[in-house]
Amino acid sequence: MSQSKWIWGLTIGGTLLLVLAPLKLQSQPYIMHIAIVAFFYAILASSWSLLAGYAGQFSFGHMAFMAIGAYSTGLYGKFVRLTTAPTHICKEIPLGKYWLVIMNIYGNNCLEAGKANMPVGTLIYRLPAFQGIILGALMGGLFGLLVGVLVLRLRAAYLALFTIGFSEIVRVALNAEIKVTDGPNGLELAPLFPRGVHILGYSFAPTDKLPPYYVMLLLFLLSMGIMHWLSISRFGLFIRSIREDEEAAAALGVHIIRYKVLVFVITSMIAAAAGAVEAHYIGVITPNILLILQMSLVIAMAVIGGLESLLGAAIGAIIIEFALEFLRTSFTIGSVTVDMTTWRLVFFGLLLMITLRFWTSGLIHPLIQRVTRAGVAEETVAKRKAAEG
Amino acid sequence: MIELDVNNISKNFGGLQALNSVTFQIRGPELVGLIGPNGAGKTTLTNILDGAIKPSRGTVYLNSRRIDTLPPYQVARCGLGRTFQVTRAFRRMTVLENLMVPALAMHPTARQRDFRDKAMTVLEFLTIEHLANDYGRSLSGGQQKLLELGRLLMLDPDIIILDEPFAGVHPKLMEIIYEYITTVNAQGKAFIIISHDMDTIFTLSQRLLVLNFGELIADGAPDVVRHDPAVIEAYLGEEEPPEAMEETYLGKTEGDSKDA
Amino acid sequence: MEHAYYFWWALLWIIGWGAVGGIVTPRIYSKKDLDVSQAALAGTAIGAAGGPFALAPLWYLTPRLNWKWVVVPGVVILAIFAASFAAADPNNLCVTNGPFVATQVTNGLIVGIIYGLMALGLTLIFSIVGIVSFAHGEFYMIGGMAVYYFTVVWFPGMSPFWGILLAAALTFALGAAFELLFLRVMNTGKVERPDEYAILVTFGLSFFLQYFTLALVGANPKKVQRFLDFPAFGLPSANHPTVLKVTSSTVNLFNTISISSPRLTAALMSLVLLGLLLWFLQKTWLGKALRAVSQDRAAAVTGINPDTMNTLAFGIGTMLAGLAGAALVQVFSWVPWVGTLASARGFVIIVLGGMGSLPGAFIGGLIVGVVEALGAGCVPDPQRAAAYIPAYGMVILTLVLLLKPTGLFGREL
Amino acid sequence: MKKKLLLISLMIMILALTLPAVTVLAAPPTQSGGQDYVIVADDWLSKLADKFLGDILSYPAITYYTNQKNAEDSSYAKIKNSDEIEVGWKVYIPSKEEADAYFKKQVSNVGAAGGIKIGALAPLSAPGSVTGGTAMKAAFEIALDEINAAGGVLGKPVQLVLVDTEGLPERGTAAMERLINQDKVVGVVGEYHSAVGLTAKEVAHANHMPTIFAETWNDKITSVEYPEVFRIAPVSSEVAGVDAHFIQSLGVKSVVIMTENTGYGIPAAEETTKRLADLGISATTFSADLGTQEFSSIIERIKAANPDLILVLLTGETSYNFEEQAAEAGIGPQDVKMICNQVADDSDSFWTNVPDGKNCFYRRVGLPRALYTDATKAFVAKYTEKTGKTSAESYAMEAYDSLKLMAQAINEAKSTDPDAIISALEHISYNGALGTITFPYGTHNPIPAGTDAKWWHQFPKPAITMVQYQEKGQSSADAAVVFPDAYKTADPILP
Repeated sequence: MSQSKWIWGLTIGGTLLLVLAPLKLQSQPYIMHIAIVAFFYAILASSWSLLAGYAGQFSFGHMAFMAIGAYSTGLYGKFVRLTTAPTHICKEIPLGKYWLVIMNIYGNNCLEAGKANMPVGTLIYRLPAFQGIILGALMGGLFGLLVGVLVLRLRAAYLALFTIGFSEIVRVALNAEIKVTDGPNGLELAPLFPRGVHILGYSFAPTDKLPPYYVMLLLFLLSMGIMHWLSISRFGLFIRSIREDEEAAAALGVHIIRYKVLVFVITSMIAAAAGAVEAHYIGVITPNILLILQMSLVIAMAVIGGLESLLGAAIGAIIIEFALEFLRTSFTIGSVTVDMTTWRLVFFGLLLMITLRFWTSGLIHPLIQRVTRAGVAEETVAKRKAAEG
Repeated sequence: MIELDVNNISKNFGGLQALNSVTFQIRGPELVGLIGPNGAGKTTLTNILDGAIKPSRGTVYLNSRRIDTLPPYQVARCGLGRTFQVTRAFRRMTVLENLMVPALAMHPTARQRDFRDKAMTVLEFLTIEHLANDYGRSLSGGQQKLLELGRLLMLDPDIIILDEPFAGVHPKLMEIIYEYITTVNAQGKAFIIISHDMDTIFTLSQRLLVLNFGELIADGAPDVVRHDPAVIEAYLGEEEPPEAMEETYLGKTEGDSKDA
Repeated sequence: MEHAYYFWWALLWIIGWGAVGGIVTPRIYSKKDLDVSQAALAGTAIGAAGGPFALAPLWYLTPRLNWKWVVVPGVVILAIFAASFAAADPNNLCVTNGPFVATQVTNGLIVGIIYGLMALGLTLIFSIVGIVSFAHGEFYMIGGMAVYYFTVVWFPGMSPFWGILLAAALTFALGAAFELLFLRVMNTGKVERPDEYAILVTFGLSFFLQYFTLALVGANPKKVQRFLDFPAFGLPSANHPTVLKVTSSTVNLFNTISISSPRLTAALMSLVLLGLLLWFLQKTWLGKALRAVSQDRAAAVTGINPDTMNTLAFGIGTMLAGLAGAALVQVFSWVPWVGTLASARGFVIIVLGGMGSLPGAFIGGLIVGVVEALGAGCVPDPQRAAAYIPAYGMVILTLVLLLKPTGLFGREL
Repeated sequence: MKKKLLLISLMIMILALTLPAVTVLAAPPTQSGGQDYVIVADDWLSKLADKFLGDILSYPAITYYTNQKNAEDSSYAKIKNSDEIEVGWKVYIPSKEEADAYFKKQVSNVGAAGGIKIGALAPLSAPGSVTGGTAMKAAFEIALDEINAAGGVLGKPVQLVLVDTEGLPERGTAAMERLINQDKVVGVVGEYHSAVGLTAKEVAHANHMPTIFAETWNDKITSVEYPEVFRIAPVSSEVAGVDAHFIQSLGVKSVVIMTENTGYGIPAAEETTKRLADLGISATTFSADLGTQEFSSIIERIKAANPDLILVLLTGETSYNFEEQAAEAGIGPQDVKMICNQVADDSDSFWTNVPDGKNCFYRRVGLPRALYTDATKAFVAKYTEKTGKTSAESYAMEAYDSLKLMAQAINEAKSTDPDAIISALEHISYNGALGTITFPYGTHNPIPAGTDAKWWHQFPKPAITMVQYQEKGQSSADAAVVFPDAYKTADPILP
């Protein structure tokens, strides 16, 4: 079982690396920024690989769940306040000494108008971003449940088309409902830590990268942990059996409806949570994040990393995010100058096709598998020899 | 005591009457053969027993519990397991994982390692223990059939329905399957076996059900059924004696769709 | 909207009772041991149309259901929809102005025909190769680009006819080459999950083609001059063209409905191509062979190699997309990303018409064309009307997939 | 082992990706010779710089040395922002030699990396406007050649780091982060999309990075009054004002605005509607997604509304689609007064895509042709030669000017210190393709009460004219200027 020690060692080593690296990289906010975005994509790609690779549900609506998470927390921050006095105009819910004020979505800002009714010294709180993120994850899960139930009967191309349709409807609605979502301008969100972070004698400004890095890293490790645990537990076994053959799985006692819906709910929640954190970090979320192009990026990351491997997809996403970022410059071969701003996506599309065609299980996953299955293969060979001998 | 009660099952597909008022019972660990010409309704019947499709009329009770209204996974948990005409191993899961699916599905709080020993015993019994960590897709067709039988042992049902267990199987594997059926039957499980391999089915089963055009035309011991005029009529209708069916049919089963 | 609530309540009624009907009816039918194949759809339709007043007798009497039980309530639903809309917004042009509606519908039908051509290729590929090509829009884009480059840039003065032919040849060759390189492997059984492989690999192709074209030709919009200048005449007479007035750029019917000539040319071209395609599939040996393969791959008649048929079908499918692009490059300004919206619309159409059905694609195109035209024409808030255009089709798509995944003319799943 | 090595090498690869070289800046020599000074009321650092060092632009040296002293001796103040000093602070005023040493060090720091780096933003891939981005790129290249041909800035060659923003706000953040922290640019110029500008300005502010926005019209970009943010593009609301006055001059009563569903289109339509309402003109807005091809339903509705004038705020190929389809449906520029989109200025592209576009009005930003300065003429000549277009779009001119402006500001600042550059920009008078650019309102001349905050660091007088294609196939160079009267070359042809 030496390989399992290796795996544990590498996992812990990798985690430590990710935790400690920013201490060295603090002075490089650009690298930190890419790292945060890379984790964001890694969460999306690995949760998509759980949905598509493990459970076989090729959904193109993953970014829609992400956006639902982001917009939920954004709207929560935009329209909900906690005050120490009632406005008497807005919809408000008394909570002990406080009032939860829900501003009217259409029409005037009732909180501004309501200030006239509030005594001097009234405090108005924006609710913390973390509440919004949890709300976002829950909304993502709710929509995941809805979509999961609706797509139960649909397979392959039908499922892909339905989820594209869902994603487009969400995008168009976010674009068109300007009064609520601020439309194409994008919804602005407060930073994760509006007052900065003060811990152990260190202070970080709201714009510093270190706190959001750790928040995103935590979410990444947490979701990887949850998904890994799920994938090796009965859940993983069942969703893979559903992927392989729904009817056979059902005939063997697997509650296919429950697990199919569940996998949608879980992956949607993870995507939504990632979207919510990312939106707070960037400070703005626009409906353009739902363009099919963005979804194809996530799909390509998962495919190139390894569709049937959470870790492969995550590493694939991180490498591709860094690569795409660093490829944004032109290079010259001899007399030909290649402008990578346009060509990088051409090569990227080509890489996606070629990976699919010739390396079905991705480029990263086989490397991981060689380590994890090395001992197993030896064991099998030994047994087979024994059986033949 | 195993009790299966199939009462007046009928099934229409659009205008087509696939099954017409089929009734039979199974009491105890019987070994029942189900035969009939192509399109007689055998697969429809198994699909109804398994819960994959709902009958138009009629009821099915297993151990006094009505199962025709239940979805397949609940039917499986009630104690009815089946294989499919075309083998349906989970191709990109290891053999061991294949076996774990029904084991865990039956035991909601159990964990994989609780069943490892049992799974290895089952694989040994089926002589494929050396393939435990191989992927399903790397197995030969016959080995995949064995794998399906292994999964049924892990499911541990009262009644096992085997759909064409002998079709396209190497003679050596056929022996293993044969032994599997008799051994497991001796351990107290009832079997319903669908087969076109007349020789085998006639020697193997204790009782034969014969379907023709959706009707149950005979139900009895093999020797009785062999000489039943209705059965001879049904097979002679195709101008071929029962024994000769095997070769002409076997060639076709591979490409046959599961809903045939 | 003055009385918007009329409309929203009607919609709520339709959706709510539709859902009740769709969920409960099949259970009641199966309890009574009746045929349930139409129960969900008919239950939804009847519930949405009549609510409890229709569902109660339906559940009590449980008549044998057929397509009439879907169509009649469908008409009633449309009527309720239209009536509540009229009540909600009595001053809307779609309510008060007949010629306006007629013009919108005509416009919708004309563009619908063109959409249909685009979707024909997609559905043809599905029926024979068995996959949905996500790169279809890019072949459409390439078709238009090719006509522009052949007739305007490389060989100025070349007749558009030859430009179209060359574009067709190019898209056919590209499609066939892609099939040989990337899709043929699916037939060998080496690909574990062929359906998903096909989705992803065509997705990659679409990505590749779009950015490749962008890198090559840049982002400047391109357009080809109209292919045909119509001769000017009028009916009943040139001086009093009350029925029909044709100028070089427009055709005007009854002085109300005007259709621009590039559009009409494109629509006529689509009809001709549809005819040619049907003739090819029905009358020629190759077409019959293609249909045979689409019916049953395994039962390939002697002398037909299904692999070759796949390549051919994929090539013809992409060629149809290219031809649709070639027809439209004189109507719309052409940029490398025109395919994205077009392929999304193509998906809507083939799902609506039934995947794999040629008449379905054509009629689906007409329906989508009219729905988009009426949607953009009637939604009261002008700021939302056009902004929601991409959503109208997607709403159709999701509804069809939920209620009747086989579409209007599809085979059973 | 081999397999494990593979995985380890993979990890190392990731490690290598995340650990780029860290450059350490050496501090300039600290020698005494200066003096301490306690701030009194009405002091500005630049005023002190002028008094003690003889150059108002030398104040960054005061900031720098004071902060140096603060590190050793907390009785000195810590100056976070040179514009915000308080009475009673103790600052250190360096000697002339120290100040010079500081500026030399600044220059050589930058020079050590091979040249002075200026960052540029432009959308070069979808969903951004690639048309706009590529035009801006060409203009940047021309400006860069000119700057370096003239000896660069501060005696060093200029390197341009152009980053694609894809028109996405989140990419705007990333691009700015990269320019500032990775490429260590000394200033940022450019950008086309307002939505990107809105997020980019936040990064610029957080990092105190002088930034000149080229084609981002959104009012908010300047109205937040960030000291770092300048803009030479017109303000959206002012453009709306020009449109409105032109529309009024045509005697129009009802207008339909066809706008795009973007961060540019929606606010622009709202502002124009407001301005028109002030003038007693009613307006209805229709909006469509960018990339919409099929407009016939909308056009029928516009037809039914029977407006006196149609204003097209769609951009790119979407505007061409609308304009041509409107013409085909009988409400084109020859039937109804139509203000086409400003992209019509690329006349080749316009006539290819809108053959029935005769009599189109369009708004042109930048000097009218008759008033072209030598700089404008020179730029247009180079630009048309480089791109093969018939004229230079306003955003190309703005891109060109933004880069040259930044170069001139650095030269005048004699330093790459952000405060110095900002101060130089506030006092600049630059002659370029758009005319003479100045920024009247800023730290040294706060916006007076009653004046809108949008004028902060804003080039107030980008010339905006209304032009009309009066003949089919006309080049934009020959198109008639019809508004305002000051620039008029011909009367508008009205349908």
